[in-house]
Amino acid sequence: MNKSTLLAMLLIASVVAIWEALCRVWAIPVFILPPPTRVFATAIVRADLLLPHAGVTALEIVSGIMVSLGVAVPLSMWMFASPSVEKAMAPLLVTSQAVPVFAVAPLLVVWLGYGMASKVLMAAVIIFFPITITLLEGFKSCDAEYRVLFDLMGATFWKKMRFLYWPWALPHFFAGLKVGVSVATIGAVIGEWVGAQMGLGYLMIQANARLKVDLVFAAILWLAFMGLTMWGLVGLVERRTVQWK
Amino acid sequence: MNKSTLLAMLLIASVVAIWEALCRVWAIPVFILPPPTRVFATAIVRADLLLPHAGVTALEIVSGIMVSLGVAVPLSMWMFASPSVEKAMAPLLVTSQAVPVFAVAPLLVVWLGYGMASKVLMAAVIIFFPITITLLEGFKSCDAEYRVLFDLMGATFWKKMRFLYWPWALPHFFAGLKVGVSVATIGAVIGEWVGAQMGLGYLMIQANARLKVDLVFAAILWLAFMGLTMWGLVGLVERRTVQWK
Amino acid sequence: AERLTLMLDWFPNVDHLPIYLAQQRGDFAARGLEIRIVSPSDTADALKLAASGHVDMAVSYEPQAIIAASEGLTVRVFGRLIEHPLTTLLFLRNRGIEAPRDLIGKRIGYTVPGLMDVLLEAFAKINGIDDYTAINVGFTIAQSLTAGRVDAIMGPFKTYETVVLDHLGYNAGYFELEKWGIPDYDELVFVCGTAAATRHRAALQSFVEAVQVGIDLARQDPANSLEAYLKAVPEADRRTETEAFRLTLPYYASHQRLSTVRWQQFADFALRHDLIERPVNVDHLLLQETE
Amino acid sequence: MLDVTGLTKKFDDLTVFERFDITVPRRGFTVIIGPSGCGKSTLFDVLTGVVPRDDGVISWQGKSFDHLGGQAAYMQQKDLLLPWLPLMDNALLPVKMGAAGMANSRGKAVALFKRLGLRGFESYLPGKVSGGMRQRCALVRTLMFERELVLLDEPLSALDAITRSRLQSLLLMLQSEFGKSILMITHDIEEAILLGDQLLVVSPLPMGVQEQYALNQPKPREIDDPTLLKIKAHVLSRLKENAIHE
Amino acid sequence: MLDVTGLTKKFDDLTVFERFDITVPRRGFTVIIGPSGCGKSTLFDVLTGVVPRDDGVISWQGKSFDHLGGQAAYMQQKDLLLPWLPLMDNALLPVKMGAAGMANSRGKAVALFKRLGLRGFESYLPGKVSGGMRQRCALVRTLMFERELVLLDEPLSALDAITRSRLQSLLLMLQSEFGKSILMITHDIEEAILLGDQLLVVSPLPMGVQEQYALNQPKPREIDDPTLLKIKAHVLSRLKENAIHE
Ligand SMILES: Nc1ncnc2c1ncn2[C@@H]1O[C@H](COP(=O)(O)OP(=O)(O)OP(=O)(O)O)[C@@H](O)[C@H]1O
Ligand SMILES: Nc1ncnc2c1ncn2[C@@H]1O[C@H](COP(=O)(O)OP(=O)(O)OP(=O)(O)O)[C@@H](O)[C@H]1O
Ligand SMILES: [Mg+2]
Ligand SMILES: [Mg+2]
Repeated sequence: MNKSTLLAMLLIASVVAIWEALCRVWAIPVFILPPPTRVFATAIVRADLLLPHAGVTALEIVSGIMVSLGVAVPLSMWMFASPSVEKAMAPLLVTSQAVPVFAVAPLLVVWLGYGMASKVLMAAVIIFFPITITLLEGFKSCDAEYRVLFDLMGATFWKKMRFLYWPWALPHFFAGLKVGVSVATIGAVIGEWVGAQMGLGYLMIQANARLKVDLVFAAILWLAFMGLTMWGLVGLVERRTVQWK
Repeated sequence: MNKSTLLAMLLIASVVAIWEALCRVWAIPVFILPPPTRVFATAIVRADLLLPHAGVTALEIVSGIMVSLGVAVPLSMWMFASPSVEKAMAPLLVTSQAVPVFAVAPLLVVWLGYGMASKVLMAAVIIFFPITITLLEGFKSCDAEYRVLFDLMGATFWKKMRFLYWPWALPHFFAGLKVGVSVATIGAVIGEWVGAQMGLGYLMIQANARLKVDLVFAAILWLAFMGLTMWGLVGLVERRTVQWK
Repeated sequence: AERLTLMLDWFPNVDHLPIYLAQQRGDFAARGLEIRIVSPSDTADALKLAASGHVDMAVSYEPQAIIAASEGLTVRVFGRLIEHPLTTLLFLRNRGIEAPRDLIGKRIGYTVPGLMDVLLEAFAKINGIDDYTAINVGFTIAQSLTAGRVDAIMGPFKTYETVVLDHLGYNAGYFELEKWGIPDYDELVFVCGTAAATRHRAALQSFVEAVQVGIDLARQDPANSLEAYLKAVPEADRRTETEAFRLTLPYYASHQRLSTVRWQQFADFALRHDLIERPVNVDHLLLQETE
Repeated sequence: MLDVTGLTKKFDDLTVFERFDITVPRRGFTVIIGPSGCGKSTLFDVLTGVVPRDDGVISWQGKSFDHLGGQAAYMQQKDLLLPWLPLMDNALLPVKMGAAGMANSRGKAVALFKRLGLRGFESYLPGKVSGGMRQRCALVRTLMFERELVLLDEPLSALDAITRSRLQSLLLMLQSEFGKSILMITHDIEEAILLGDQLLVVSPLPMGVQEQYALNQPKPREIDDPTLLKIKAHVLSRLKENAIHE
Repeated sequence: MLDVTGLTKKFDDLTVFERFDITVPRRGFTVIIGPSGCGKSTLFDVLTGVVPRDDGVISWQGKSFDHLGGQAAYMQQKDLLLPWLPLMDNALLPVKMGAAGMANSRGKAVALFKRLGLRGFESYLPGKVSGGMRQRCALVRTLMFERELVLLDEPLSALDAITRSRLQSLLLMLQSEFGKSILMITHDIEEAILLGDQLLVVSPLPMGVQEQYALNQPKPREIDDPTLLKIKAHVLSRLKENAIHE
């Protein structure tokens, strides 16, 4: 274990320690902020309860990311290809960020029913925005000189995309994806407000209404764990893909 | 008016038209999805009601952005300066994204009361993440050759920051800020669920409880307008600042 | 079998116990019904979706149904689950609050803006609380009370938040609305859209009959009924739900006849106190054979 | 034949050239030489459509073109290698992009890599090789274009004398054996005299053709040929007149 | 005096140089010449700490250093101008960063801009000037360093003959009047012979000093001096031996 990892662990340990101390010294009631020991204990002891819910949420997150990528990637390419599309889409995209879930929840239910689809859509909507924007900025950051070179070679738009703009935008794309997978967890949770029967978000609302705050935080711990795993995976893929840096 | 603006307006107009047609042809009830004509009418006719709430929300958003920048900028610089800090902070940051508002709302209330502070904090927490990550990736994207040049000139870390890394990261920073200001609107709304007395989020909950769905959507329209204005402002500052591109 | 979807007002809780009981015992199936129970994301969703016909039936609140009627939503009320208000003005004991007038000059929270703040206003006016600060606390009920951010809250249920607070070691007191000048009303009711009201008329009738059977059974055999419910809703917390069930038991509907007089009284009260803007004639709202 | 008349290019208030004329004979080797910053690269950029022209007519083989983007191979002054592609893939880019036929293009690239001393570095990323090697790789890429007209902007500037003279012979072979029409910018007078059939000396901003030499000596030439030495001295004195005045 | 012994640098399995020795006398002008890709730039990178060395001792004025990052001014082969700073600000960067005194530095830069033919372009962004102008700006930036030791990697490669000869005199003045110790890489043999007090011909990978000439002729020199011509021919034949074998 190297020095940097050690330091990292120390920092995390101290955050946890401060949290624990805060709870004990100020005697913060468990239903306001449970101490980490209790949260960890609940996360493990109630794994039998948490695990099936976590599975559902994980599935929603992964599907949400897929759907998001499926829309964000072509859309950002389209916006990049045509500035007027960008001009037209930007307001719609920004507007899409301003719509809170409860306003559209009935619509989603009307259109998609109570199954997984509405949750996946909510998660996708949330992840979608940072990916589209960062990818678009990535494409745009390509030096004009290189674009010209490809023009001279008679490259079609798609060839330029594949061989020039994409590799160029990759670091940006991964930055966006990192933001995306992190907010995906909250996306799925919000999605589960749209009438779910399962999932960590559903469990949390239930537990919260019953003031079982330790269970709420245990669910958050699982969520965070899932978020970190995906973050790590994206980092791994990034290092594999962007090797020339 | 040039061709591109025309096309943009056409696209937006057609989205609005489809929405209107949907409402009319499928006879979607107003309380599920009001037609855009009605939403626009409400947004303007009830401006006297909406305006003061919008003012409060705008103030929260702007303060949230300020607070966020105040933390994100030094933090990303710190993470950039020390890889072990980055390693240590990354999990905490990702975890912070996995915490849904209702879980921390009680904490916020206990600590900050029902005033403006809790809303500003919520908005700040949401904006904070994309800004920090994109800024960090921006710093990291700086070519090693330039870093070396500055080392040779004996530049201190701060001078390198100011004259090299910052200008280099600016396009990334603005991409992050664009994502930030867009999600800031929803951040403020979520914040206002934590017991506000004013603000568009408060108004929306109230209108929703009273089944005045057109007012809910009118509030969303105002939110979107605010988001777009800030988006435009960031774009303006970007074009002013990143002139060399 | 006739398939119907029922949307609850909120996540499943003991208020809905008779429904789950009927489901478990096959009372719906016996009447040729196949009921699917779903939860909403917001308390207003269920009514909206029922009114628009996207769900067949929904659990709603009498005040909400009256607001909807006033706003021109085409809903019909065809049955009830809880026949008196559970909503209270809740406070912590030992903090010097004995009567509503003790709240003069205090900070009073409320849960749902647009609904509970209006009820609070009416309550204050009727009971002479002429000076207070209203604060929207959302659902941070226990936290804001125990942290002393507010002195009382309009909105918590006397059958639920009291139990939760008790388990946290706090003794909660409350003012019951119907005892302090606000007309009595049906807390939880069943609503449907106008289309469903005609198309599924018989099925809706069978449904409320089955629910009433569930209610009666819960009264006769509380212990087994609770077990059946806990089996159907495994996420529920046994200790809290047991206690809440005991407190809710007296409030389940004793029969399914809706009182036009009582509903009209509440509608008039709502108009008087600005809960609604346009008058509501409950004859068009209530769906029943004869009063 | 490439025939350019009345070409004009301005950057804001800076007139780079105005009513500039130039003619490049088919299968000829035309060399442009002139002071740094006089507008040579800009001329190439305008010819290939990299930057738009303000005025003028460009015609190639009798046909008039907006620019020669699709007609010419262009080696820019910067190497513009893609940092994520190994040298060989960078060189083969024109083939992938459709600016050259697929048939045997790899064999051609391999041969060129060998000839330009890049053998063994095919799989290196551009960030891991020297400046001269990058320039050579960019040259290979340009030679992979299957275009008759070749524009070269200081293609050999980063190379040592020996490598340079080898590549000069390569360029000559390109002209004679493959029938290319070459237009090259250089700042090395000897190189200009050794390679060119036509030598244009241009003046500083706004750029204009100041002197034009037709060189009919057979190639390969020797630099100590007395006529050539005389031309060299003459060009040098011409250039000196244009030089920056302090 | 710069004294380097036993310097070794490997990239993975590529040995760039092994036990390489070099001595640069104080106030001397040492020129390195060698084939493209042989490791010259890498040597400078190792000396200045841009890349870590694997082995060897570097000592400057009797003191041993890990690298000369803080001791030397280094002009890299790429111009590395900051795209967002006007040329003048780019040139003044070492002053801002503390590698040079503030006093009169702007006056010095203005004089250099004039001398290098950059007058009038002070406020241009690097993206808007020619390749040669960028190189000249990078040279000004290097000369702004107040360091006795100056390492130059092909500083004049992108310049035309006249500008080049002007800047050669400038470099000579730097040595004679300002007492700088200069170590320069070039691929132009004439330049090497005109400027150097010491000329090192290096061999291809792994790089080694193959031949070393001490040139004591007074400066400025004329290239048609017979001894110099003889040396030139000799160096050329030496380099030819090293050249890429096809
Ligand atoms: N980062 C690196 N990783 C691996 N190999 C490298 C790296 N940098 C340089 N090399 C290799 O080291 C060798 C020497 O490169 P260097 O840049 O020092 O050559 P040079 O003598 O300066 O050539 P030129 O005259 O063309 O500039 C080359 O073969 C190159 O491939
Ligand atoms: N994008 C631009 N905007 C404004 N001015 C420009 C731009 N590009 C070039 N110039 C100007 O045009 C002039 C000619 O530049 P160009 O690159 O054509 O010179 P060059 O003859 O190729 O020089 P070199 O031999 O140094 O490469 C320069 O003075 C430069 O400042
Ligand atoms: Mg040029
Ligand atoms: Mg080099």
